[in-house]
Amino acid sequence: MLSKIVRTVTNEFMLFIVVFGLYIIAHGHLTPGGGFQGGAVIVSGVVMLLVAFNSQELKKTLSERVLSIMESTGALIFIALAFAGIGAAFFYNFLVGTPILGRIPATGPNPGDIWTGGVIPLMNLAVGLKVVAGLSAVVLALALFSSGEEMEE
Amino acid sequence: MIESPSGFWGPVVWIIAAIVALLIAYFIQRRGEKAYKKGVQSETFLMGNPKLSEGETHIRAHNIYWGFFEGLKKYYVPTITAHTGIINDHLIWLIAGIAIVMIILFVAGGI
Amino acid sequence: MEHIPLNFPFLAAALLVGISLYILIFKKNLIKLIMGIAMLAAGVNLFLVSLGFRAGGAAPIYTNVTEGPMVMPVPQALTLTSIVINVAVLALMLTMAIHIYRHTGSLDSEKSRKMKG
Amino acid sequence: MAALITHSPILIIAIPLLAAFLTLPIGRAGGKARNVLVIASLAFVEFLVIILARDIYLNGIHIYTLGATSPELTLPGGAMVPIRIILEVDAMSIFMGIIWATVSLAAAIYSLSHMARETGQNRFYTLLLLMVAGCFGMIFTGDLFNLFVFLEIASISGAALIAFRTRFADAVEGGFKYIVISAVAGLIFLFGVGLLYAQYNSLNIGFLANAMQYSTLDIIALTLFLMSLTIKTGMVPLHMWYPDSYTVAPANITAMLVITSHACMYAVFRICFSLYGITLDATTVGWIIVIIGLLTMFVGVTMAVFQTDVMRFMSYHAISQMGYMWMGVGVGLAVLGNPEALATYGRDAISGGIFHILNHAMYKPLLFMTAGALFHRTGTRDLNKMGGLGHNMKFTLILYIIGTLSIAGIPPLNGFASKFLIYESVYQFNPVLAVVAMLVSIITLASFTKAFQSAFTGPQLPEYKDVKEVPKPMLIGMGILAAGIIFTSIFPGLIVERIVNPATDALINQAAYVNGIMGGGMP
Repeated sequence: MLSKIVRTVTNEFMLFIVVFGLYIIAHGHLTPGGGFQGGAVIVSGVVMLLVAFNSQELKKTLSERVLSIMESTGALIFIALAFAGIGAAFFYNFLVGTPILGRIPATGPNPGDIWTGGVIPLMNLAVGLKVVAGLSAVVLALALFSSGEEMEE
Repeated sequence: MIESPSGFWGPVVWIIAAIVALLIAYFIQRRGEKAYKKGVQSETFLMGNPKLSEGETHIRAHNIYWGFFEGLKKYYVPTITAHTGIINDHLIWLIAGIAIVMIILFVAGGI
Repeated sequence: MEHIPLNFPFLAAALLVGISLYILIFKKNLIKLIMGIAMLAAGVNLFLVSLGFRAGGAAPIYTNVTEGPMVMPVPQALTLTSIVINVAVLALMLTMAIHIYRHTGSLDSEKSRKMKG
Repeated sequence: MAALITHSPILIIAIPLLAAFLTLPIGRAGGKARNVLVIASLAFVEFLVIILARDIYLNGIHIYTLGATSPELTLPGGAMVPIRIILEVDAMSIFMGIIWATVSLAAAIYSLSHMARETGQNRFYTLLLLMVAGCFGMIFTGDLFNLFVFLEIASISGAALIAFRTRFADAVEGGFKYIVISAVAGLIFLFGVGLLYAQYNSLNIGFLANAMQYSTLDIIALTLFLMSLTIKTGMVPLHMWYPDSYTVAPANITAMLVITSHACMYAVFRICFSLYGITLDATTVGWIIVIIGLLTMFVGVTMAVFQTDVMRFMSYHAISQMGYMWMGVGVGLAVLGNPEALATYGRDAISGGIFHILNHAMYKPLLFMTAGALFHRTGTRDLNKMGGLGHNMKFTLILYIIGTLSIAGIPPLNGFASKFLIYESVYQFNPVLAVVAMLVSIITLASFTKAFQSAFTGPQLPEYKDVKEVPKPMLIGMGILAAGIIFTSIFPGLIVERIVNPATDALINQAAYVNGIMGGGMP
């Protein structure tokens, strides 16, 4: 447990990291980034929290149950999106051309239109959710290992 | 029935032949000494040594093929010592294997 | 050096793989072995990324596409997947190294082994 | 039904993946529901594999492009390079698919009671289903990088399953060795994929086979592929990690890991026959594989005779049996050059090797499961401590005898059928190989009688007085494999004609494989 100042600053700062991570995930199909990179940014925030608070404190909020639920929902959304395109083929991008996220991107230099890409942004969000849950579970488990306990089943 | 370059393998034919052979053996056994009773034979004669308990009479696994290993000692000692459990040795074998196969392929390719 | 020779990244990749092979062979400590594998992964990934290099090509981001050639995006996707896989493999190896240390009290690949022959 | 068949290649991979991530939420509801989910999903996958097999035997190679407007579209818009990940399932892939589906179903049923006392069972079944999906992906994919990704998925979940019982020190060490070897092998494989991508700018096996000129870079790539995949199958000089990992895993996981090493062997065959085909220097590569097979057979079985730990003993046997497959298919590859030798004995050698994969995939998991049953009841793997277990473990005794007779190649059972094919055809290629193969069979029989004598026969030891038979699911799991062995032993002709020969032809016929990709383009 670091000093009170550090703890309050990390609490405030965590918000910006999560927003920046979500930005990277959401714009995955426009600018460099995507599910894994955005998730990794958010997990760097979780590591910062882990440094500020010791692993027992963090275990109360990011308990093993919360993490496994997040991970399962992320994976199930991803596979459901993949299955939804089964009409044509497995990973078929069925949202292209439809009003949801379906606009055709303009070619040539343009600021980029987020409402394009069909299924890809949704898949990025699902992968981001799963990566945040997975990597923070890894980081938390390693921290708990070194301090002797196990993550309870 | 599998065909092969110089023969065939028919399991059904083989099983029938085996049954016929067993029947013949059974008939020969039937003509044996009738007077023999199953339970008459007494305990095995151990030259007066004390009767061993259940555990000792059972030959354990490590000394069943003792002679085989003794005979092939010159082959077994180096192979078993080569099987160190160290991961680094396993990776040395891998890298040596890649080098050897690459040399063979280049030399063969070159000729 | 105003113009870096084309196969400079391949040299760097070969160097990385060479050093990691040295580590894999000679370093007995398990954690150093894991670092060796991470370095091998970095070498292979650098090799993969530098495959898509086109001289004077722009980054393959379609929104601010400039006239002129573009760098190949496929090797970058391959490298990304390979990095993700290596994160999972490293995490698994580290947890197992901790378990081995906890069971045998030593991280030396010679002293901590239980099975041989 | 027709839609189910067209989409079956990806469904076979996606359904275990879906079930893997469903086990966690459903597992919270209750163990029973999770077990039903696992077995139901694997049974459905088995059904899908059977209908896909029927469809392939009727009308040839089955293509599936992920994400295209229609599954068969491999060259969209008349492009010359196949785009997207393409699953290509030909007779050889579905042959491995049938094996993998049956063995994973049997192993899952076996693990219901074998792992009943373990904690964290939800995660066990998640990892098991991930390994099933990974190995199916390795078997069905037609894309080299996709093969690397599925290889890694199967390796990571396999290593985690090996080290599942973290309370045993050697289990964690076995898992660590498995993951280190798999990581290094995967990265070396990736280096080879990079080499090929650098020259031909594509990852699809069909396209690469079409454009292959066997340049020096391709030779280097071939060695990297060959060595990185054969270390995963336990080739002799590189096999020393194999017994350490396969001894300590739970018995059903070892049974499945043997089949993942078969899948790695399948990948070597796919690379040698379909990717390189006639362009590679067939005699040299063939002879390398034959010598690998010879070494693997001999060293594997001589080390096996020496062991006293029952699981380690059987892992060494798995290595030595792989030698038969290497030798069979290696001879076929060596004569790939001259068609007349190929016709007389080359094709029989390959079908002998592939038939041996099928037989080995049935009796080796059965033997590992019987060893697991012994461990389940006596709590030890050391043969020196066992004795007289035949008295009260009757079914395990019968199943063990079936497995032993089959692995040693005793006439009526299926081991003999495939070894017979290998002996006959390999003898024509070079008599020494057949002589060594028979010698190894004799030593195999000798070593299994040793294990049989020390574990099952002999007086009933006092400490195993109250040992009961293994619970029902374990017997069902073993029973499925024993039934498969008996069926293959009585009708080998049917199996060879219907399943093995199409697989051999699919392997030899590289043009059909390439045409499946390049010919499949629609505007």
